[in-house]
Amino acid sequence: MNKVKLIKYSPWLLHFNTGACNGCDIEVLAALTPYYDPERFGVKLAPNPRHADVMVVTGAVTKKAAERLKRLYDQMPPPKFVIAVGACAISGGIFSGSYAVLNGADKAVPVDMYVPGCPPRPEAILYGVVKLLSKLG
Amino acid sequence: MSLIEIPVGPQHPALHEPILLRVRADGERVVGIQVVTGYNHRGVEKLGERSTWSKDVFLYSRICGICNTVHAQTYTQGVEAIGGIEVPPRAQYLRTLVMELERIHSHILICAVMAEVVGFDSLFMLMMRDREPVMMLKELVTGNRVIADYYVLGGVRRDLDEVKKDKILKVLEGVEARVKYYKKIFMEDYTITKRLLGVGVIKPSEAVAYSLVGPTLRGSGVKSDVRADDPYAAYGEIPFNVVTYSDGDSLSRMLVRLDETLESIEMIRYIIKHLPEGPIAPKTPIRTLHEGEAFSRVEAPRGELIYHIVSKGGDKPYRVKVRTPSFNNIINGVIAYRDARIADVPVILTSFDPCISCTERILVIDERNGSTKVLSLKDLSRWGK
Amino acid sequence: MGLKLLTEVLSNVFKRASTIEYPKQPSLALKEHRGQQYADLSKCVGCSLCAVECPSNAITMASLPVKLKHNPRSIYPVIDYGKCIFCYRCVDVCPVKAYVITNYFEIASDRPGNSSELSLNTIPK
Amino acid sequence: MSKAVEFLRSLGLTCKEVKQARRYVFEVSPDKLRVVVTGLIKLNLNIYSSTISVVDYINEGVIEVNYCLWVIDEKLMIVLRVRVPRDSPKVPTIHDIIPGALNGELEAYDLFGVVFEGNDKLRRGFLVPLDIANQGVFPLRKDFKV
Repeated sequence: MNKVKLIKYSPWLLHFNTGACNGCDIEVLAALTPYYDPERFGVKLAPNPRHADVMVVTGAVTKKAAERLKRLYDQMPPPKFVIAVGACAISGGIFSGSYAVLNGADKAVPVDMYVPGCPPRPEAILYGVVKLLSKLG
Repeated sequence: MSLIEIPVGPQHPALHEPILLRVRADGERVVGIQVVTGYNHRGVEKLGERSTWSKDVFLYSRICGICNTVHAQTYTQGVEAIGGIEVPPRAQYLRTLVMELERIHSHILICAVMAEVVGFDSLFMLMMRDREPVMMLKELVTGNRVIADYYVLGGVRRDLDEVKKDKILKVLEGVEARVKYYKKIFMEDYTITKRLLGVGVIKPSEAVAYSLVGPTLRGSGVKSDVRADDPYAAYGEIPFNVVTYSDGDSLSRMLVRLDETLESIEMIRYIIKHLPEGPIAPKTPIRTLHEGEAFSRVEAPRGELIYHIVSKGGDKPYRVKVRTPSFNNIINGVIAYRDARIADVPVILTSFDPCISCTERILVIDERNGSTKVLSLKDLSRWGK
Repeated sequence: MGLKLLTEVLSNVFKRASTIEYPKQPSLALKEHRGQQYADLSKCVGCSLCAVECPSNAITMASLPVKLKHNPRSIYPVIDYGKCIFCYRCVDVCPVKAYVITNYFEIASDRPGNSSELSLNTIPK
Repeated sequence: MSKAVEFLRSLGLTCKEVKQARRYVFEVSPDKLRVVVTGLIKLNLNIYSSTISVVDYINEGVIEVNYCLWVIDEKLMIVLRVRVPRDSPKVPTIHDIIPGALNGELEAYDLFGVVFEGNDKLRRGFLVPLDIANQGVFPLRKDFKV
């Protein structure tokens, strides 16, 4: 069976904060709690990059965190996907143009799904995850 | 016996924030901690100098997502002090209302995270469930769950009507009952007291000397609260108590937060009952300012937040210095790790309510023994549970 | 303590689950939520104030494909939703109240989108 | 009148007028700073270091270091203002008198290049990204261009 299809049934998320204001982080955290309960879709937070299938990147990617981001991405086993959550992770948002920021996660790793918002609602994050899964076929 | 160095972070399943703690351990005992941050440095202060006064309200809100309205309050309050701008009383009360809503959700959040760190996952889930109604209230009043963007220079952006007032009072009743229940759990439950009682003790004299602020300082029995000592917004007119606990350990820091949540609920009831009538924002937007400077202080959920704003006239700030409470608490708080065991390190860190995005700064070494041989355990993920 | 715990457990067993089955059920977003916003071109006069005042520089002025009488410069604002921080500053500063505000948030996609299609649909026929 | 302000006046320092209540700004010369801070701490008024704020006045060629101290017992803020030349900004450290001033000193060194003499923990590149720190420039100075 196709490996990508297997992920579809139970994707494990790895959450990495690359210099966010915490707004997106607490919304990602809220999206994992009883009100939204993504375990209905088999979505679970992975304790280790080596177990993860989908990386959720939040925050303006700072130059220092970008090295870590690349390292974490390399540690994930293929097939792997990246979701950029929030304006900062997509393009740097309000922090674009700063001396310490890379202006978007796609400058460091390939991104498969963009979730706009500042911060996006937990439902919007779930919608992004579900849309990514349905795209996998 | 050789020392072992254990890196914790920057990606860590319990702490959703990029911070690296280099823990030096002699067996189970911690002999030194190195806090490495800077993963979150975004150069906000430089960005603010390029933008205009009115746009900067939105930039400084985004220094920290959890305490965003207090950042906006500190900034606007400083600018209003320089410009001599009068804020209508209704706007002052509405600002206070949103700040207290934020304090409630922030304190419930960190208590939930603490429950997760000590391994009490069902309590974490319950607290996160009961935090959602507060987020809904924030959305009702301001338009967004987390980042409120409620401020303009000289006022606020949305008004409150009778329907919303009733809704706030109704929801808060439920929240109050739950917070009282959680306070009881934190005081009585074996799982929690076993992990928190007597862990990470800071004496009052040390807490002052090391410049700790907020619930960390009040957890050591020092009565210092910007809301009471240096009133801003509508705090001068609203009655409330400053909560202190004298033990100085992780448990008293958490209990200060739970008690403050109950105080905040009372304050919101008072605000809604005594909300003055009148306009909520100035008729003409404020764009330029004359020369001057201001030291603006606000009690954020994590402690004293201070801005130093320098204006040289015109439509742009000359310098805005931001000092966030976590910057003091995390970096100077290394004294609390003395003779702790490795498993206590995340507990102590969480009891400071660390907000790394606020801190976004530097490195400190606190080392007693000279290191003999440093081993590096690279991969450590399920740690502290 | 034991009895209290038991009542807590029992009440939670018989309570309705607090989970909202989100993609099947409608979300909890209130009408106050600051969602997707776009310019209504039947009102917009192309003054560019929103582009100047945007804190994150997410708005660019693009040229209109058709001539409109009330829009002498023939330009309209396009919001890059990848950069937009949904602060509604553009809505506030607009002198002719041309912005349409919604609480719609399901805008995740595999490339950052913008508001040009939504705005162009509002051109009066 | 508060004890802390009276003590500073007795040292011959003058208070600068500020619009806000509870703020007292005193200008101090760098060589007298340690004496003033030690004297303040000896008053036993529960003083903590709120922040160290640095402002770069490029036109005057001056860097201004503001030590903001909050007096818990008297509920007022004392700002000690030290002005040093911009090309060699050197002030004595106070982190051995007030341990809580350490983070402010480290930050001021990394972002502005203010050298706190006697503080051996100062180092570059922990806050500022390494590519900028290695150029030997300080990002919050006014002549730094993004």
